[in-house]
Amino acid sequence: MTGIPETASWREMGLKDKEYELIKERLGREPNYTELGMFAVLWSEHCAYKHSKHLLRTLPTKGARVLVGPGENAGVVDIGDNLACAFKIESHNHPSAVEPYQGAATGIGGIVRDILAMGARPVVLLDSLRFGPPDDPRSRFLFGGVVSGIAGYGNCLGIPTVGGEVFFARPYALNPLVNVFCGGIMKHEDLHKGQAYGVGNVVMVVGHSTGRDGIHGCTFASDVLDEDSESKRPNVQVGDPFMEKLLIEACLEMMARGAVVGIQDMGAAGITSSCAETAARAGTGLVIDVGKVPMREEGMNAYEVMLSESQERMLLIVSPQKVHEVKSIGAKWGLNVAEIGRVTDSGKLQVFHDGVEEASIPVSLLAMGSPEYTPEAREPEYLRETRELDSGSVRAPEFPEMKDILLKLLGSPNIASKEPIFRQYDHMVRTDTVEGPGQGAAVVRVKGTKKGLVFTTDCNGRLVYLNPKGGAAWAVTEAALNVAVTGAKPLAITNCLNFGSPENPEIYWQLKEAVQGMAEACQALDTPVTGGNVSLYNETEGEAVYPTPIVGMLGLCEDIEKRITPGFKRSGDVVAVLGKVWGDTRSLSGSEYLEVVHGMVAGDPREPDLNLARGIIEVLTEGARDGLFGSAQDLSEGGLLVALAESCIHAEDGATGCVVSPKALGCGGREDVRADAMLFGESNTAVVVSFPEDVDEQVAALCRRHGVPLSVIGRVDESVVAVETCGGQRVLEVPIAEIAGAYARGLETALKR
Amino acid sequence: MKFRGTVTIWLKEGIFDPQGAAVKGSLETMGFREVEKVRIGKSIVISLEAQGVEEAGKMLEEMAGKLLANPVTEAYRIDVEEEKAGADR
Amino acid sequence: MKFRGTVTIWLKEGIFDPQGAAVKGSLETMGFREVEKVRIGKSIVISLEAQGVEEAGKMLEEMAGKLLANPVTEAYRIDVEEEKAGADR
Amino acid sequence: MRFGVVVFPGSNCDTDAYHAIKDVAGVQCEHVWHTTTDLSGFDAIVLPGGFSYGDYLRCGALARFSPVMESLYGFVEKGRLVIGICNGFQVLLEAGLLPGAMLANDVLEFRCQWVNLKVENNKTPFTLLYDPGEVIRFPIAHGEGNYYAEPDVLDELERTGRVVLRYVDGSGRPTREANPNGAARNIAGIINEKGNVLGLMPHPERCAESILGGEDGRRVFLSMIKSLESGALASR
Ligand SMILES: Nc1ncnc2c1ncn2[C@@H]1O[C@H](COP(=O)(O)OP(=O)(O)O)[C@@H](O)[C@H]1O
Ligand SMILES: [Mg+2]
Repeated sequence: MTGIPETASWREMGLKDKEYELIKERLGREPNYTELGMFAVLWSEHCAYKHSKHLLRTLPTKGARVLVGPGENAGVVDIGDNLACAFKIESHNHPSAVEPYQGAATGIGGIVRDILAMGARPVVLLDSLRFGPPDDPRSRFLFGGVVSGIAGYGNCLGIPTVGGEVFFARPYALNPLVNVFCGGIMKHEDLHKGQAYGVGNVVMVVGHSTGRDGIHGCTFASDVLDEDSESKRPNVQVGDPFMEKLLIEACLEMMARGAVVGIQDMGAAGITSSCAETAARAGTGLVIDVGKVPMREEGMNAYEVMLSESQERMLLIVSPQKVHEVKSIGAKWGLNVAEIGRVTDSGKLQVFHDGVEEASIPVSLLAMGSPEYTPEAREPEYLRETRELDSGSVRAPEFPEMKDILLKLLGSPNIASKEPIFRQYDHMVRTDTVEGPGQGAAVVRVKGTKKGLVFTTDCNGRLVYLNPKGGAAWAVTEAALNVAVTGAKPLAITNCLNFGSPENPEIYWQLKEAVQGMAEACQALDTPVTGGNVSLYNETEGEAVYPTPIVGMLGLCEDIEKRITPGFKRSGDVVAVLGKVWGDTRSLSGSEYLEVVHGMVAGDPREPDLNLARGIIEVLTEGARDGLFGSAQDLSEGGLLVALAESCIHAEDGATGCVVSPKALGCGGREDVRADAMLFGESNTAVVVSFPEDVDEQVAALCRRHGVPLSVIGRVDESVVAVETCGGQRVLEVPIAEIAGAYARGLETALKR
Repeated sequence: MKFRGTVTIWLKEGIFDPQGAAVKGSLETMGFREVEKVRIGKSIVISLEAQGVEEAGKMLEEMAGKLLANPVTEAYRIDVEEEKAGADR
Repeated sequence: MKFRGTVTIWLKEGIFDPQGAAVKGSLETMGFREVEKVRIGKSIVISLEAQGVEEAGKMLEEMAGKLLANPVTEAYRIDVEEEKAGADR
Repeated sequence: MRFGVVVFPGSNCDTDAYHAIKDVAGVQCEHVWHTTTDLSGFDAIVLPGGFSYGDYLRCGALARFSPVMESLYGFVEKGRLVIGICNGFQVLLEAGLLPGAMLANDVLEFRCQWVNLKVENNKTPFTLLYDPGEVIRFPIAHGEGNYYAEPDVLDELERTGRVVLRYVDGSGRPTREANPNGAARNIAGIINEKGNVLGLMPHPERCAESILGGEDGRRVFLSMIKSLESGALASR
């Protein structure tokens, strides 16, 4: 063994003193330098989930359709017809904060390999992004780099980026969030796992050569950003999408020929984690020879090879008889394929270099032995202030002001059209994108069936900040309603928990509450969690991001021809609300309206009414099956009036307006109802639908059956959005041209300011 | 006086250059086996007005440091020369 | 002997270079009003083995003519120098 | 009748073209690996979209040196049909089968969106099912679709009716706003002198079925089939 650890090197590598002691104790000796490096990366927060594992265990993970739950590279859900969908979301926040283009690009690369590792062909990407305000130059730089990085990588792969979200708020200025989602399709029998079974089987690496890039990337991802972060240059990994494309095709071909026993992507912590995890899952050991790994730089030592995070590499476990076939497929695609070791029954990961044993560690200790922490949790101070949203402090605007407010909201970068982003993404390649980005959840057909898969990512961090438990439940509910408004059934979720430092009791409390809220909502909506990712330490100098538990949801549309879209269809159709719009001051809590118009981030958002949400989902899916609805759009940022405006913007010609009177929502007689809250309030479990008058009774019956309040509020009309009071007096009228203009130009205008 | 500055930008040593690697691969398939390494960078030619070569250099340095190169991944070199009237590539 | 060739490629005069124009615009917003023109090209550095500087030059000429530059839109220049051992940017 | 869709390692619209030809247009179609040197069994060849060899240097630059391109020259000589879509168009330009070159989009961004196109010439084997001057909608998806050629080359293309498709607004005018990438004279697609090689940036295979938002693209493939059936080319 070479290399004696210097006294403080474990600290530099990010290990705590206690952890170092634990390693010594469990190993029965001092680890050498290479071994220490291997522990440091695998026991990092990013790989080991030290602060979150016990919380994640509380999430519901079982369901009739779940074929593979958390623990593998991605979750897999049955979609019928002997087909399955693998999907997962992953963060690349820290790398993107330092080098936005490559950070985002390699994020795409990583999540795609996770899906590939399950044996699925990756078929969709979504991106969920958070930045500081667009008028801040640094935020603009990060935004531009991230979006072009996603475009640069994803477009080359030929995987359409069909949706996503972006939200701008001050707390993300120094810590942008870049979460990327990938979904893939496979036949049931194509399912593969990251397991190193079969003593004597061959361990192979396929794809790129290994360089010195990204050493300790995941330790970096588990640290707070500081002034030094910019100089953490060795952590910058450069993506090579063409290589990734070759890797996808080659691996799919190898798996299709039955040549692969186990497969795992090399993401964070490279060869070390892929070897340790595959062996640990199978209860085997591995012996590998570092010298056999194709290297792109000379003189690399075992430490560097084991910890490199060079991109576009996969680890394969192959039976000896199939090695030749694997190599010839690799050659066909012009890829390096190297035999680097064997599966053993030692239970250890043994690493040799030039005949010298450089490391020998029990895989269970490496992959599963890290300590778990349950830090102190304390309700944050700030909540005492923010919860007190005094209705008196929010001046109620008069109706004549409402027009400007509506246009301001539609032009707010958080609500305005995201076309400046998604027009840079190839969202049509593969010719399955039936509903692409721009108007709601993405709907992707499954060729050869009548089915469509529906994908969305959602989370409003501002709501989570003000009410972590309720806000996380909202993220699930919003995703489910986004799926349901297409007429599809929500099936399951993946999540990415983006928080500050868990060592801060207030942040830890946010995390704990959010996980609980997510668990309750997933339970109630029957959408189990099949996997995800945790990204902590998203903070700089004590300034943490909004707690942002992003939900990526998969839904299933049984008949794609019967899908519902958000745009109004025919003039004269009835406009109605399914669910409940509160219309009181509390529903303004955390709203876009409150921030954009009143400059406040305050209030105590209500938790979603999960029972009601369940009912609404039933109504929408049944209604879609029976072809009742012309359109459906859920209420989110901007509330009821923005939802109506969006249904107009996305409408068919001749149906681009509506006249509504919110009296039917109960304004008459209730004192706590105020017009701005009715029109712009957000924490409402509600959906705007339209339908032809002649199915009125059917819709009403359907809603009664599921206990969902139905309030008819108006009609689809030619080309204005108009509001009438209880007395029938027209108090607000905005021409659709102005609405569409504000919505179309909002983001670009904000970015140019 | 008019100057022509050339800011040449490469990826820092140690950062993988997939573009260069791809071009090396194609040169090899075309039969150029003598090629050992290819790195691809940018060459930015800026014509500008300045008092003298020093001032021009200082301005270019600032442009490169602040805008043209990404300090996280790229290194650069600056060359300045006086622009001869009419000379143009 | 080892040589280092640099093939510098620009868009031909007369072809609009939107990237150059965009960079010029940003430099102006940054306050550099003295900038008259910006053109952005590629700089391809190729390390290769050859008998002498002439052979190296000929090979580079062929690479540039056949692959590296597109004759319809691009012009190029080739510089060759002997590679000093150990010298590396 | 057999169509072949060339597969370069980085092609990514190959399966889309295959689907449009085989499943939508309903004729025989096969994938043709880029190392293939024998194209004799095919009546028409598609060079699909994607990033043929990563396109790190220039789009299509490396694909030109692939073995399949050698045989493609002979295929074109014989008067068989070749259509290059998006990256395939770029490959045809680099290979000299069509005149001109592609520059980066003047917006300096990749653009994926629907565009309006005017069929400037419907007397080609690729457009014979369109009306003259018809305005159709196709998607585009590219970062380098800014077509460039010397003015005299452009004049010659115009004069000989070889500008087949042009970016236009809804009422058929080739305005600046309707041009998504800065292409010279709003050119979206051109044909060779002989009339058997078409290159176009927009993607007909992405709009061959109504569920994808439009089916204007289907007639490109149906035109090719019709012209092959009528043997118009064989008799040339
Ligand atoms: N970063 C992004 N990438 C791709 N598509 C996006 C992005 N941001 C928003 N979109 C798309 O824009 C539309 C509107 O987004 P959003 O307002 O978040 O919708 P919703 O309220 O339905 O969740 C959706 O179709 C979404 O997929
Ligand atoms: Mg949303």
